Amino acid sequence: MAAATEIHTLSKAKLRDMLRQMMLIREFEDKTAEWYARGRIAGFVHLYNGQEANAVGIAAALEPGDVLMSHYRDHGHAIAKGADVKAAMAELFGKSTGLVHGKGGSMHFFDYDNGYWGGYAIVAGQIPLAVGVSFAFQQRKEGHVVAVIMGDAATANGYFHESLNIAKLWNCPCIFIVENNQYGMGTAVKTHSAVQDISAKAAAYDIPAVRVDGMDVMAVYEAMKQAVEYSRSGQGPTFVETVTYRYRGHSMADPVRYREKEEEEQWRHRDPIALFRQRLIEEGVISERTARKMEDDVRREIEEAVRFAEASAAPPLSALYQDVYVDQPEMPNAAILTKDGWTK
Amino acid sequence: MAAATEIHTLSKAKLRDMLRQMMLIREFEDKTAEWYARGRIAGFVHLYNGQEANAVGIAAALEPGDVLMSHYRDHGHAIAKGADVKAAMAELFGKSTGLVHGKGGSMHFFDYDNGYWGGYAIVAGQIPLAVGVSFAFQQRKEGHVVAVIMGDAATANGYFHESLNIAKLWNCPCIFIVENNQYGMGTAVKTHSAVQDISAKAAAYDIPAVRVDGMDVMAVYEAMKQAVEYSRSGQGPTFVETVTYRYRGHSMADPVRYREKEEEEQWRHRDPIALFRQRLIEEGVISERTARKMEDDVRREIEEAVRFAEASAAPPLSALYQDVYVDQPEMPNAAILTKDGWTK
Amino acid sequence: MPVRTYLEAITDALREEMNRDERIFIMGEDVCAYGGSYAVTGRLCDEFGSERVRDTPIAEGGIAGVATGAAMGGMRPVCEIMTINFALLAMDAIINHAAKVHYMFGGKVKAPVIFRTAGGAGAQLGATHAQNFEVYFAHVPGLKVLTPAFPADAKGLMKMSLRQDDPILFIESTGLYRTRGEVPEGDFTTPIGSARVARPGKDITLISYSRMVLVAMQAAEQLAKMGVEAEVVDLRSLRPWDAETIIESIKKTNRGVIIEEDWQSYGVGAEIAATVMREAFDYLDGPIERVGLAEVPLPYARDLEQAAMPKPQDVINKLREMRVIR
Amino acid sequence: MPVRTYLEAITDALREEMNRDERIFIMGEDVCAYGGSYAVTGRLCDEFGSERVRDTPIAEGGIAGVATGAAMGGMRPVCEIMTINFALLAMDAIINHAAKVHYMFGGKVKAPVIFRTAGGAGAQLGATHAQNFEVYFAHVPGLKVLTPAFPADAKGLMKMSLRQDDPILFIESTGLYRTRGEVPEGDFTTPIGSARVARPGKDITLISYSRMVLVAMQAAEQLAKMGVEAEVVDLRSLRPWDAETIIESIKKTNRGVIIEEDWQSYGVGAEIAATVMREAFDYLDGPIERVGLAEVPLPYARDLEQAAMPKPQDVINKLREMRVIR
Ligand SMILES: Cc1ncc(C[n+]2csc(CCOP(=O)(O)OP(=O)(O)O)c2C)c(N)n1
Ligand SMILES: Cc1ncc(C[n+]2csc(CCOP(=O)(O)OP(=O)(O)O)c2C)c(N)n1
Ligand SMILES: [Mg+2]
Ligand SMILES: [Mg+2]
Repeated sequence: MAAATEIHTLSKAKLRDMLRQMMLIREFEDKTAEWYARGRIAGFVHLYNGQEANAVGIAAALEPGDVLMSHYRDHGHAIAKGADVKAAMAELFGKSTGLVHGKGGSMHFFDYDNGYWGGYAIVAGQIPLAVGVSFAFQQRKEGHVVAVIMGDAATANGYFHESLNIAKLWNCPCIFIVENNQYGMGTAVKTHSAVQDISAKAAAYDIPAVRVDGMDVMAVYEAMKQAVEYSRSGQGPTFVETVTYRYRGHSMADPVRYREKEEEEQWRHRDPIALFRQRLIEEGVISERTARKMEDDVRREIEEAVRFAEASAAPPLSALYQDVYVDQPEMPNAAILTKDGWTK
Repeated sequence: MAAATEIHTLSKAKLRDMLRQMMLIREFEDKTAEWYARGRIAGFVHLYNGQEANAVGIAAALEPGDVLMSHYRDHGHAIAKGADVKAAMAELFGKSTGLVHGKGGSMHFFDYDNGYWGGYAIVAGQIPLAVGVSFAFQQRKEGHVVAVIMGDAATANGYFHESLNIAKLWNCPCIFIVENNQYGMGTAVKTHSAVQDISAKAAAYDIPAVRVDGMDVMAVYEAMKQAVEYSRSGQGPTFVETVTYRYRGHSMADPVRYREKEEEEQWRHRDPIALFRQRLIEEGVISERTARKMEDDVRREIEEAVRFAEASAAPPLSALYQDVYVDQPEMPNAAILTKDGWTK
Repeated sequence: MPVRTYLEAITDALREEMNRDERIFIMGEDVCAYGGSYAVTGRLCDEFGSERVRDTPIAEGGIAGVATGAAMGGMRPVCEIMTINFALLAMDAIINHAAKVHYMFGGKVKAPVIFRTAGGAGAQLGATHAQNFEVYFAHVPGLKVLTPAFPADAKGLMKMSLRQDDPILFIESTGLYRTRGEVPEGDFTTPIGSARVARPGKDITLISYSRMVLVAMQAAEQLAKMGVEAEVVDLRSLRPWDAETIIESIKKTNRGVIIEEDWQSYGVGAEIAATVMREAFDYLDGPIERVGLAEVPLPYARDLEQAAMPKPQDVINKLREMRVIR
Repeated sequence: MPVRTYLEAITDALREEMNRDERIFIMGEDVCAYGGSYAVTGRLCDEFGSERVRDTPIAEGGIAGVATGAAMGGMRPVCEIMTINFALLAMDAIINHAAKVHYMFGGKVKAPVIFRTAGGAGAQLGATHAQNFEVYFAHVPGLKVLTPAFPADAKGLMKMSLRQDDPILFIESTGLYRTRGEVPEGDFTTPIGSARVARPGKDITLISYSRMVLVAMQAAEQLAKMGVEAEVVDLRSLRPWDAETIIESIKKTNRGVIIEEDWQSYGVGAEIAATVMREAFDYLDGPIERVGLAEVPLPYARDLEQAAMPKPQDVINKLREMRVIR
């Protein structure tokens, strides 16, 4: 595992903002859990608590125009890439002001302009899509890269194999990131993977890989920075494994019968936010007071987001039939097929 | 690549039989091409010329009760595993005396009793099946292993990745064999694989792997022997890559516009049958006369097979509706659905 | 008779058959340590252990293939595909392999593998997690496709499945797991390919399967209050399927409506309607009608999703349109 | 008008559009070095080079996903899935991803990707290589599904596909590649979702798509000799599909037969039959009938395969059974 890095490569403002983002994500998740319990948020909801250093470290290494794609555990990813927490919360509430107008919910955040190109709920399904987007960027000579996040368990899927091979063959500017949080649902890495070091899988595609501490935002950032530079320079795809942990169950429905409380406690001792907060204070980047103020601000920001989400209107029923097609087919038989169909 | 081995670990009879099998396969393929040209054999036909050392080396290392499975380029595999050439040829002619009663054709040979459990025409589709069969053998504690053959190009498929991972996790007695004949259809290894050494892919599953000369039947045999022993002993799956070449086009329809004649010539200089024939003569296992007699015998045997195939009856039309189900459903609506359907 | 949930009925069937036949084992994603994503197999994991209730990697294609191979090798795998949405990744293994080997190899081998999976919408899971693809499998010769609506049938059909030799798609519904119903005691099986009149009636035939049978039953209750006696036919199996029971009903009622949770176009109801209209043409006072899902990828927002889904009221509305009621 | 083969018509359409729009590229297995397994793209490889006509590994799921992503990223991929049999490996990429992203992401992104593939039986390729799965895609909102039967439509529909923004399944037929037909000169497109009367008639409507249109035409010729004027309707698109043109025809002929190369149960014809019987109920003298493939995995042996396949004679036999002819 690569060692933690110097913080002074980054400006104080950026460091502060990274901490703030981690706090914001944590607060967003906690409030999401609360409103889920109150029945105002529904569907499958996968929280990011414990993994915040990943999203923030990854997004910090990307430039405007670069794209991030990931899976259903996507709140943190979208927020780190710049998505508005108001629109994000409104999406969870299923409102028309949501990131995708209430069509997607928790698992399907999307923010075109900020370069968060989707949470995908089919495990590993985002991987070939990301290779495709990065291939488009390469062909269009835009100089942008695509970073794609997956879970440890996703690496056992055929899409992983097929996509990494193609990305290397076609020299795509794509950074594959595995947030190894030790489990896929209740299945431990040792039960789903024949190799315990996930980054070792990259060798089968001759893709340079690194494994870093996913509880240390600077370690993630540094690894990503190098990977992004390499991929942007036209040398092809790269691979970053982050070793991390999710504090909560897989989703809100998870009884968590597959792991011990002690294990959870151990990981919580290396809480990524507490660690980074302390480090920034110790190294004089911020004061304890600033840190507290940031915590307060973040709380207010998320409260505001919830108020916004609550106050927003649900999508009109007419939205049901919108955006099925870009070019709505002229249906000679529209009147027939679609008493309750396409053209309504 | 592992070095060629001593022949004297094997009895003269076995060595002679291995040469005979290679000759038999070559002759079978040549006659198949002939009868295909005459329009008596149809469908997709993939010939094995040039690769005979593989099937024979592989099958020689298996015991009765062990199972071999492979793909559509299956004539050599089935014959080496003991399938009757008469039934094999009859299958190509689409006759009821064929290996599978004319239902399968060239791509779908199958011989339950001899342990050749199928040619499969979906690239890589046989891999998970083979893992499953080997898992069944493990569970039933039968002590048998499964060897599964695939092409180089099949290793880029998701099935490959998913299957090898599962085989290792479940410690299956399965030997994965890649006949690397340099191309998948017209796609060269460098175009379909990010790594040029296919055996390197096995490391991603922590499966012991070896790469051997697929034009040397003894090299294939020795590698297989070790792999089979390892897998049979309960230590889990193994991986063997054989470096080989197909002399003819991918299938009878292939215009072969993707490779140079010189390349073909070079490989033909290392013809597996000629090499082994010469070696057996040089090492005194057989005489030149015996070799010629074997060639004659083989020719006669295949001629006989063709006669048998020609003389055999086509399957009766009633066979069309046979074996769709083992337990033919009682169809209350049989009379309705199936004017031309199931119960005919 | 004892009352069991749909979920318990399936667990019971698996347990009883696993005790009867040691070749039966369960494999799938999170079937054991996690307890089963819909908790069908968790108790079996505790009882039979993680060797016989095996967690797999997330590799639907691979595991469906491995299960098929294990069946060819003499085992009786029950392979759970967590939901039918993910079965799209196993289509090749199921359709090009499991459904084919017996025929393609001239009857020389068989593949008695059960693919358990669940469909269903209505829990705000969005476009990729609330689909119903049973029609894809019902289309394929070589497969049998079962879609029980009630606990008793879920148990009887599962037990039947484990005592025959063909590959089976056993399609449950996430919306049914908590429903309750009487389940006969002792050993029993339900025949494959026979529909059941879930409620007798004489004025109109409501045809459905899986969870939509409950919607049909609710509609029938409301209709009864309006003086219309609807007969509800539960298909139970989609391949083979039982046209005769429906046709008998139509001969009596002269009108029929199919209720399905899937998109109507090219869905299950199309086959039922086409066949029944053909066979009962002279008995019909009007065409067989269909009530299905809005033809959109399902949205997350509750009101939108609810608007998209077939409800008892949609059946009532359809009957109004048909002038069966005013 | 110049005469072109179906194959050439598609090559021409691709060439013309690639010249018009540099975002268009071709990707697929053996499209370039090998020349295309059915030789559609080989010439384009020579003309445009291996960067714009890209060979891929054998990874249908991955390449369908990569193509979808490339479309989201601003390219216009034409992704060849060698035959529709292998599309079973790409179902998730196509149905859970390509068909969904536009709607699921609230219209914020689009995926204008064309999946070219070919179905068809009759060449003794056996159970896994001679299937027709277009009905699977026709079932899915968000996809458009095209199935041209004639060179002109193949060209016009391909060009149309490359000028619109939705994911498309462009389904060719291996049995049609060598057929010839007149193709208009110059730039033209064929509208998506409109059927075409391929042969006018008044006595019976034969409804079909893709290669079976030719079978319907042959049947119609034989019928003409018996004094029966069959009208042949070529669907051309399966999603959206044009019920009106069929219904207009049925209003005239009062009887219809669907001819499809696929298994009849839960096939394309079921939807056509169900909808047309509903809409034209009062005009029909009898039910819409279907002629399809035997409900078996296709066997290799020639006589068996031929017996399984729908032929003009089967249409004639069906009309006899219907008493349209004696
Ligand atoms: C193809 C597919 N199979 C199964 C699921 C159900 N599922 C959702 S998340 C998940 C576990 C994924 O674990 P991992 O990749 O490690 O990501 P994590 O959730 O731990 O972040 C599973 C099995 C799915 N969504 N898609
Ligand atoms: C899933 C799938 N995709 C494509 C094909 C068409 N196809 C048949 S063989 C082949 C090449 C396979 O090459 P390789 O694995 O190297 O085996 P070889 O034929 O060289 O022995 C292809 C693309 C197929 N049969 N199945
Ligand atoms: Mg994980
Ligand atoms: Mg090869």
